[in-house]
Amino acid sequence: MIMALLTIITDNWWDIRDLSNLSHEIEKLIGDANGPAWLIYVVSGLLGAIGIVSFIGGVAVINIWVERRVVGRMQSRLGPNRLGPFGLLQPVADAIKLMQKEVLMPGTASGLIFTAAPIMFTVPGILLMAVLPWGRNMTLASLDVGVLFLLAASSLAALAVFMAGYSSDNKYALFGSMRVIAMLVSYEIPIVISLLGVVLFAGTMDLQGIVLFQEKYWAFMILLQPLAFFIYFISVSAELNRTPADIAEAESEIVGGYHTEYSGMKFGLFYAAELINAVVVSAIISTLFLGGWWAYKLDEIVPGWMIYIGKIYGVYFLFVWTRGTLPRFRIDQLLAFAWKWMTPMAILNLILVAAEVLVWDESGWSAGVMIPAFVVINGTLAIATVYAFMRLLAPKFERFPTALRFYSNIDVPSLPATADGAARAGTQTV
Amino acid sequence: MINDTGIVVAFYILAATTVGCALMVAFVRELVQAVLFLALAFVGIAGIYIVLSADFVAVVQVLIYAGAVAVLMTFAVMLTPAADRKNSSTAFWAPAAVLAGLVLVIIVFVSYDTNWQIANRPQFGATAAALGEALLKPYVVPFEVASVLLMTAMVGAIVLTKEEEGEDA
Amino acid sequence: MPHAVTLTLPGQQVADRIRTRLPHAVRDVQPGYVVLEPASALEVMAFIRDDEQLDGKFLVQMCSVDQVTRIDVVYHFSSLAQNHIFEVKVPADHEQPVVPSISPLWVGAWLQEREVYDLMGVVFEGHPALTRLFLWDAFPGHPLRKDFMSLPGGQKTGLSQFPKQVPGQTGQEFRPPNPGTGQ
Amino acid sequence: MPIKSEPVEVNIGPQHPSTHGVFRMVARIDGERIVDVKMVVGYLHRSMEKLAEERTFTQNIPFTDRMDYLAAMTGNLGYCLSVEKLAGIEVPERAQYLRVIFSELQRIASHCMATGAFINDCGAWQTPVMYCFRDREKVLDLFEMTCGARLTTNYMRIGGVAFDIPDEFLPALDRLVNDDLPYRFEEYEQLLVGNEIIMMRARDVGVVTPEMAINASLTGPMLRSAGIAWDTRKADPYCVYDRMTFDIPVGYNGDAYDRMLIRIEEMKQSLRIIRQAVHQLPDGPHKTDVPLAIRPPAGEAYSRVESPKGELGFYVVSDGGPAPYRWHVRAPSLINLSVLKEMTVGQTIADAIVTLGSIDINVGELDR
Repeated sequence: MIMALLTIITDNWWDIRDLSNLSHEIEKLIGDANGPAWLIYVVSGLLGAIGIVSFIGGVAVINIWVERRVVGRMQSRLGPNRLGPFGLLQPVADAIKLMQKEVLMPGTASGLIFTAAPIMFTVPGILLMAVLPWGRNMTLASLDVGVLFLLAASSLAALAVFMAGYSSDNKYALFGSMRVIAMLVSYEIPIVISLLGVVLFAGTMDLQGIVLFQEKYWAFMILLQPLAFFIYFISVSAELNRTPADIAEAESEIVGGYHTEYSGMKFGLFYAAELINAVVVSAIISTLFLGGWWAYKLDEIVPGWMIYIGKIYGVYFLFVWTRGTLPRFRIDQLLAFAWKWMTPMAILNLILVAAEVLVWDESGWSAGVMIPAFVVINGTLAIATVYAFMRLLAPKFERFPTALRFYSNIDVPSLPATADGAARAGTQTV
Repeated sequence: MINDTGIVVAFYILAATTVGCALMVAFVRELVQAVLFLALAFVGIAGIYIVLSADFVAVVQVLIYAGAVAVLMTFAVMLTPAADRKNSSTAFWAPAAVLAGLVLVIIVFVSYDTNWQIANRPQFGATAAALGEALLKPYVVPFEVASVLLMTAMVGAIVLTKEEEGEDA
Repeated sequence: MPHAVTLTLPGQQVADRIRTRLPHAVRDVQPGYVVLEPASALEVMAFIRDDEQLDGKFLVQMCSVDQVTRIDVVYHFSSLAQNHIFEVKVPADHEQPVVPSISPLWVGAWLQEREVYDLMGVVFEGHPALTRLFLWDAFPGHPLRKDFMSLPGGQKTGLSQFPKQVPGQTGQEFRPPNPGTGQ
Repeated sequence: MPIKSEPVEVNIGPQHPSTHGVFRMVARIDGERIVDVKMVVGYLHRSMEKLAEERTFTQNIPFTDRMDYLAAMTGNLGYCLSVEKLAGIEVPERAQYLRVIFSELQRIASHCMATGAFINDCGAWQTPVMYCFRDREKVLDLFEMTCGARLTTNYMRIGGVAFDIPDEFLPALDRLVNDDLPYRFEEYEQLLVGNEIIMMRARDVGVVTPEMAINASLTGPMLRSAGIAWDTRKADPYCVYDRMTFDIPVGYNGDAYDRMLIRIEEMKQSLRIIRQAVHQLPDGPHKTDVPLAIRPPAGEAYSRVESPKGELGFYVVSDGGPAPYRWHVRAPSLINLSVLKEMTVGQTIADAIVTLGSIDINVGELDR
């Protein structure tokens, strides 16, 4: 039996373009050896799980290298290139260093929650992987409430952050976790509503269904829904608390944020979880907006999951790019941005999409006409709304910073003696 | 369908964890741990929904309860002054125990009294679509009323907190 | 119109200007600076700041010089509008130096007065938070004084090295015991 | 019943990534707002003023590098000018021009560092700092070429400059000033000035009014950002600054954003000065021969220099002996902090960090 399994995997691995082939093969195999019925589920489930967990393990390690290298190049320096060719062993060295470090726990920390927090922070990231479509019918669990499952799993992160912040019993950590929770909660609404727009268009909540929709109508969702993409990208980069919204561990303000007290592998888990979440989110974006494993004619030649991983790293580069260059918002600007800009824009987008879907169903025109029309309409409307919001809500800065005045010689206006310093005397404790 | 043993085993595990967490919520010393056990209980209930293959309700349960209500509870706990963060035992534990016992008796009696039949209906299809249809076709009025109610609740909350700020400023 | 190059007001001009308002506030006039009577120093400072001819609104810097017999607190004022600078000294007793604080008039003086108190020991009355700026509060003595860690006779440290004295007499008490030999 | 929240005492520093050295700010905050700020300094206090009293005038020059270690040249220049004023020493033309060139190069290096650190405090994860460091390295290479040291240059002597410039200095300077740096500053202009996030983070943060600026004797970019056109190089031109034509950038509303703009503009003006100075560089001796243990006549002298942080003044009292009787330094970093309380109380911690970054203090000079 084992030999048969191996032959499947080795000789026509090229054909393993989707999991279904594999599970059919196993079913036939177990059928011949008339094993128990439930074994099929267990084996294919196990295979899928091993596949995903190894992908995550690999991703967590490779991404450390990718991020440091790319940001290094952005800062006109080389990035890690000492260990191994092009510094590829650097993440391995980091992992080993973190593992052998002693795990400290503050005396007054409540142990149970302290250890549970990093696990609870990593689990949602991995859970999301189960729903993502890797190939034509290569999905570990194609739930028909896929999108909702994504939102549910990512909303657990807020709880994990609170556990980390509260249990490490340290003033900075508490600040960091409170800030992050406020941000996560306020950015969840734009995320839900913008994904709703996508689901409305595709008609189903099953991720595989959305990809098939994009394949059927021969258009990436980002073309149909640019506004939803814009809102989702910004809100999710705030949810992941990456720059420009990484106030959680704003090292220049409160050092370290909620994972100040963690060290050793617990901190390693937090750090890896952040990377895994980033990859998972870029996977979601590439599924919902960039057509997942489908790429016009390409997926006949190249296996679907290769295109998919290519897109994942494409979107991941966007995250690394913004992280490398943009300065950080202040917490109240961030929350105001979420409530004043993101949520209304998302609701506007939802209304537009609902109207369009209604028109599409009622009028009965052929898709050939409607899809390009939607692309054009939605494109212009997206730009129009963003511009309108900028005009309407942007703080009254002059568009271009007031140029400085230049004096060729000193000129000091004779000012009255300032308010008496004595008034200040009472409070001054400099 | 995996034959029944798998489902039954899963159900018992989930039921045990949910009830265990619910009990822990009552008995654990630290108030914050109580809130976290509450969140775990919510996730347990979502598991039971999955066993009943009501996937939409399970996912919504996780999203709404474990994601939002639990965080709300943590904020409530954080705002209580640190002094009474302990899950202190109040004097009313006696009457509470009696009441709980009473409810337990009623449940046990009802569960023995009714004669359960295995509903020989076909396996549930995609529940999400069915729910959507039900909400918007036959039950559209209660759906709208519920949404209006929620809106008023939210506006009420904002007005309350607004006033409070007014005093401080 | 401001002078093209910063003009250093001669002491005599500053003294005459002050004498017009406070006749006997000036103790001594030197070419580069003016020495004030410590008693009426505060009114003179207020006058310097508010007078439109002296216009000393900008306190350039203040420091203290230990002249063995007395301690001089040296102020440099300048007027940015007229681009001139002048120097004023307030003498104080060497053992218990007390000088009126000018922090109510210039905010810039807050830190500089704390520094002078910390390093020279000049007490500024009227300074709301006169504590040490650089050294820790329990630091014995004020380092910039000439008699700090010097022979009881008040010998000026100057360039000559300390003569080899009996340890424990001049400041050795701050040295932690040598771990090896134990003294 | 309003939520009762008692203020929390938070320590920012002394070991903190964004306090530019060992400077500690104890902020009492209520929620996010800062209620009260108390600064604790002295972690780097080496009591240089006491040490200087036991060394000859020439031996004191290396102290001035270690004070403001990011602007060593201007430190040296300030001290040498005050001793020359005290002793009445004439400095040859060539030395004066070299002094102007090197202090302007030092200003570019220090402002590069200040802008990079400021943006880093706004949260930009080290990218702008790396760009600024890359440009600063070029300037420091020029220093290394002439006086062997990049940071603690110890290049100026009483009566002139220590060494004359090597032959390959002028072409390297020409390449740097004409071909390289102008495009770098344009790059800063595009990247930083128009950036909305920095405008949001730095606008109306740490505001200083003109009256408060004068009363608190602020100098340098702090004073100019408040709207007062005052620059020691223009007001009290030392060396050959009176032969140079350059402008002083002055801001409008004295906030952190204006200070950043001013620093970038000042770097451009420095380029202008260097070009003129190189053009007019005469030949001749680079130093008058001054005895090693010079004994200036008894007396006192105060002279000031426009260092990148502000007006750096040296008050030297001599009693005829080989060592200064008293040696006081007017540290712009310390005096610019006297308005820290006005600028940060009422704002959030993040703003306090940005304000501190915009003041551009140097703890070596602050603690002396």
